[in-house]
Amino acid sequence: MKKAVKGRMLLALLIVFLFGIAGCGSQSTTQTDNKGKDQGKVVKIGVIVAETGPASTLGHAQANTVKLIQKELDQQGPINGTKIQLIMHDYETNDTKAVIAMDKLISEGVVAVVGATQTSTTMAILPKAVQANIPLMATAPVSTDKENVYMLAHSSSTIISQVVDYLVKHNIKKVAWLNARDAFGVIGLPAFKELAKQHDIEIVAHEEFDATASDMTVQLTNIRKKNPEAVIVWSRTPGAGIVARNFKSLGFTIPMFQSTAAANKGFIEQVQGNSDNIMVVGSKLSVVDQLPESDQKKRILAFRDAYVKEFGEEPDLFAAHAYDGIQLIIEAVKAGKTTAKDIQNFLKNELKEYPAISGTLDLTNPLKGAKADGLTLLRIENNQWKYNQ
Amino acid sequence: MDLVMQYLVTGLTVGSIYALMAIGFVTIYNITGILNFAQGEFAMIGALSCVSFVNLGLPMFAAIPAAIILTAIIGFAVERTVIFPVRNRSVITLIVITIGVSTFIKGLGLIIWGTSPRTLQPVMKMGPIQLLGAVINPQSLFIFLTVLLLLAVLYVFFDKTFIGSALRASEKNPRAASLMGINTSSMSALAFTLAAALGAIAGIMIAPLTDATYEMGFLIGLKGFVAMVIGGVNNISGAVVGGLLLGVIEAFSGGFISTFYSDAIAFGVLLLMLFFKPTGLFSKATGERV
Amino acid sequence: MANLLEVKQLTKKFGGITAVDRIDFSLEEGEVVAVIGPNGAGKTTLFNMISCFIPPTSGEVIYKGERLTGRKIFELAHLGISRTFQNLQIFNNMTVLENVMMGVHVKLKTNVFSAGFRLPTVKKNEEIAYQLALDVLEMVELKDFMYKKAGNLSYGLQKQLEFARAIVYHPQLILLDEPMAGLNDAETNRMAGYIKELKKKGCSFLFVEHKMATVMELADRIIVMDFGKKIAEGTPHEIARNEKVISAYLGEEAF
Amino acid sequence: MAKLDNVLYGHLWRPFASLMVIVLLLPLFVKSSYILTVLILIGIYSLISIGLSLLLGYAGQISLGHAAFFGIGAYVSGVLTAKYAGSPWIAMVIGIVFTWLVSYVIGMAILRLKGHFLALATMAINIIFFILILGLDEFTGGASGLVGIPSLSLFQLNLGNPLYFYFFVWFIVFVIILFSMNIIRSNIGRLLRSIHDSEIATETLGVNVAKYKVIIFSLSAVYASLAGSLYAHFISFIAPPSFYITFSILLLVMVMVGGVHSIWGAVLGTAIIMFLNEWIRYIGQTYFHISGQVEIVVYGLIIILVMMFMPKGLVDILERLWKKIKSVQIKGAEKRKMTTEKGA
Repeated sequence: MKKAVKGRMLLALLIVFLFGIAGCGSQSTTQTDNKGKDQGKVVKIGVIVAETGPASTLGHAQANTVKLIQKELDQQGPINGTKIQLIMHDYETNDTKAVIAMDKLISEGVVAVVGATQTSTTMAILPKAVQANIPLMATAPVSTDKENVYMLAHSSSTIISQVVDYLVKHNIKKVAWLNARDAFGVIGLPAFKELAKQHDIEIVAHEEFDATASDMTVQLTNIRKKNPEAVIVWSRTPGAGIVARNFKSLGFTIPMFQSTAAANKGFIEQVQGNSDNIMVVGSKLSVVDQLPESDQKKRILAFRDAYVKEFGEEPDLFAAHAYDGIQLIIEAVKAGKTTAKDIQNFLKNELKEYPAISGTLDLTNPLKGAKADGLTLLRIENNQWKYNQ
Repeated sequence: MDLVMQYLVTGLTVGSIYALMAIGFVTIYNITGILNFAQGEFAMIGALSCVSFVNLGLPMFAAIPAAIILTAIIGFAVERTVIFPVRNRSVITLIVITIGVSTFIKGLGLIIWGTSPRTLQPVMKMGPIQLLGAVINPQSLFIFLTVLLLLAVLYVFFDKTFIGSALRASEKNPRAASLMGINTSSMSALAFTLAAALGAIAGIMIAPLTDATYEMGFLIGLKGFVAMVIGGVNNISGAVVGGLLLGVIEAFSGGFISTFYSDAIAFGVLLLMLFFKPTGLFSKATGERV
Repeated sequence: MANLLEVKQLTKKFGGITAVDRIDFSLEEGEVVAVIGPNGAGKTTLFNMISCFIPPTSGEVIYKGERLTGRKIFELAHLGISRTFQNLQIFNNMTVLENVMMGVHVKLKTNVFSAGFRLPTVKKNEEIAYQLALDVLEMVELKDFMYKKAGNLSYGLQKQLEFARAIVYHPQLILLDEPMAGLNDAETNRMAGYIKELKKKGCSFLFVEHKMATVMELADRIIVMDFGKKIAEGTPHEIARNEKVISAYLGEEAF
Repeated sequence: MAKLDNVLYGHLWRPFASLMVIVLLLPLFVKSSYILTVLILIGIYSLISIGLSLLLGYAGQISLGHAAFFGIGAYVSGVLTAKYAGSPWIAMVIGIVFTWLVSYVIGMAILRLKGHFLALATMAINIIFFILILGLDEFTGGASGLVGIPSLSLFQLNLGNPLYFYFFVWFIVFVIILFSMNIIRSNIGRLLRSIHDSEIATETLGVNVAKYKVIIFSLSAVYASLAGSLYAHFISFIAPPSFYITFSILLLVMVMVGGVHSIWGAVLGTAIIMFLNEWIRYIGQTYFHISGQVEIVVYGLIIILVMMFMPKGLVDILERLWKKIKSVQIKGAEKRKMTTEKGA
């Protein structure tokens, strides 16, 4: 390096640095100021979802739900004097960005956080929520013992129990397991192994595929060698759809069960017109019109119609988790609770139970997750979800 | 026996996808000496624009050419604005610029087409074909034919037509080529347009199998890269064979070792190739004169 | 005077063609030997084999009694052999001073960790390198270009810089690949002057060159090659009269 | 002879001190923990970009796989402390030694390659590493990641508190900057730049080029491993996606945008890209109500513009800018001097 004048460079660095900090600093300081002023007026709820990136197939509907609720809240106006503001961050399926977003939300003084689309991300942001002792409304299954975590999603075993009931009823003993190699794909098998042992179902084959792979015929051929009586697939779309298509083109006739991550429009489009023996564990939300009359049906219908009117597409189970998470906080605010502490003991001791769209929530022990009454096995007939009695 | 056949068929199917991508890579590298990191994104634009055209009501045989032309125009625009002005910069700068281009196009794809995957109906609506116990998806047959067709067309184009040999000349020795009256700058523009069109064809062929999302470009682009290195950096037939070989290696390693590590094995093969024969299986070694 | 360099039956075959065919010659300490011959005679191939850039098909090179062929290129400098290149290999983005200081590497003992922890040896080495570089730059009259980027110099000055870098750590044997190529008369004389100066200090040279006037002036002995074979060897005086040399190469030149 | 040092390489202490001043003053400006997190991440990522600046800017060897070495450091620290309750400091050292060995072996193999092929080989290494951490899930927790990595504590100072960790990370950044600057300001630095300009000439001057390329490659890998360990203890949770090629590409962009020819460029580039990230998302959310989507487009555009019009990176622009200001001041001073003389 020629006799470059390095000294000047660093002072230049100084300017850029301060410029950057001032820019961001001012942005957040303005926010913290108004937090202090009208604390009573505004209650902030943080939401962390994956609107972009691979997990957006689930997170996108969640982001829409948040926009829908914010619109409804603005129309309703303040609830007994308190305005509710939803602050949403898209972590782009990148756990580090989720952690940064969590810090941002905490520094903006949110009273609760609803999120995250994936299990691994929820685990990442969990310690931050515990540190700031604000309630975390987990919209993905997590294994933790922290008491400020409220599991809105179904635990893996609740979801799989739907499939196991079908297997027991139809006396299917030999099952093959196939899952994607990502945060969602890996959580299914351990839960299924336990249930399989209880009902002496034998797992004859286990194959995995890369979440972004474009062809799974090799895995399916390996499975065919073990000639199973049914196949269970644990993966998000588009992987889930590609496996289903390969499954049909290889001429399998045995039933295939897909996880809740496949219970969305994208999957139906992928298996168009070729989905007779494919069943998906989904929410009653997808088949609400075919449900027998009940007040659960009325509640689900209200959310579904509002969502379709706003976005022109069907909400799915993951949208329901986000919806339930936010509604719980709104219930607390309706009861006049505006701080993180009050909200938590309102949920635990006063509300106790809440008929959420994902399924009834027992808030006295919030880590069990939603009950199975919100789930059902869905079939696909002429490109529509079919309620399976 | 039918197991081996099935792995072979799957390998060739996936391999022909990689071959399609590798052809695009080789075309640009052959003419401009640049390994274009944005080649995967051309495939994405081709696939998604084709889906949009179909949704607009265009029949398949009109939507596909329209998508190819659109991507070719984008390839041309990219070359003119970004690649040409910096063509004699260092390799590292060029790599970073093509990464910038690929990120930019991916962002555009995200804003225009959103995040949900879109399916493209296969051109031929036929049931799966049984052959020696292995099941072949008609779409992969179609891809296979496209690869062979492209191979022939490009062979004729590069070896037999004037423009083709002019393109090759301008890469081997730009100064000598320009002395012969070949306008090397328009050659590089032609190379990019051609490669963009090839990328679009690859995208459109692949979409019915793997669905199209704004992110599809990255992985198949990378595999196209690997196929090109295995096959041979400076000839198209080498790249196609490289692609097919990579597909078969992946399928058999998936079948017999473990589907888990088949990707790792594919990239392991790449590393072995880079050590022992960096210029690829089918190209002559070029010494470096001191 | 002991034999500094002995070349024994050195041969190089590229596929069918024999570029260099069983060449023998030796070079004493303090001697300047030139290798001449028409284009394509195999001079550069011979030169590259001696400097271990390309492995010979057969034969060997002995330097101070030790076998040279088969060694790695960077080992030669540690044995006191340096070389320049036909098509100029200087460090364009570094200053003239830094280019020449790089030539002192063999004498320095810094490694990555001693440099990182700034041990005293680093400072000492920097001073040695700086001093040696200054002396050589003075000798080669490049002192006032010291802080200029090497890439910006004229071709003649760049050739001088490459020469300076090759001699800065006082090697015993200097291999020059067409040192005078592309230089005008003034620059050629200046370069010849430097070679003579170093010859007085005991350096020996082996160089390939086309300019006959310089060869005749500088060389103690000349080796003439044609189609890979050695067709003659001797003092400039003898070579000028040798029939084979004249017909093969010098026939039409009246000098 | 200190003067020779400055003469040859420009001042070391003045830029060093001014960066120190910035880093010490910043926490006073910054109130929200979010900005502090971004600053800590800038510090951690700077360690890697400094290593890349040595490897890429000085020795001219490209690498698109440094996220793998960052990952090795993170996972060695994570696994040893979360699963086997080892002491974080020993885990950090084990991570560094292990990364040195792995990068040395890999370096010996792939550094014969040049340009595009070297880039491709390093990408392949990154992918193979990514698949391995996914595969060995009984150790690394696989796709669901590794939880419960304890925060560091130095003597009795709890580094879990972001402010202490901030100073700790930047202290390490300064040590690494000093170590790297010392390397550059010695004959090793010259040697690296000579390899960049002409490997053959460097070889004939007695330098075992292959060995030095591998040493610098391993050194930059060790920096990345150190950064990985710090990252693991800071975020207390690690999952494979943050160590994929996309991060290696981000690192390369940071070094190139900042200015590949200087260590200060690496630090500057890291800071700018990280702030850019947060800024674009903030503007995207508040003004256009699209979250995340706009970020990638602007990102790609900026990389292209910087590479086309500022090949030497932003640090060069700032330097030239400052020289102009300096020369204006000198002219001004001279004018004033002359008028006073005339006046007197």
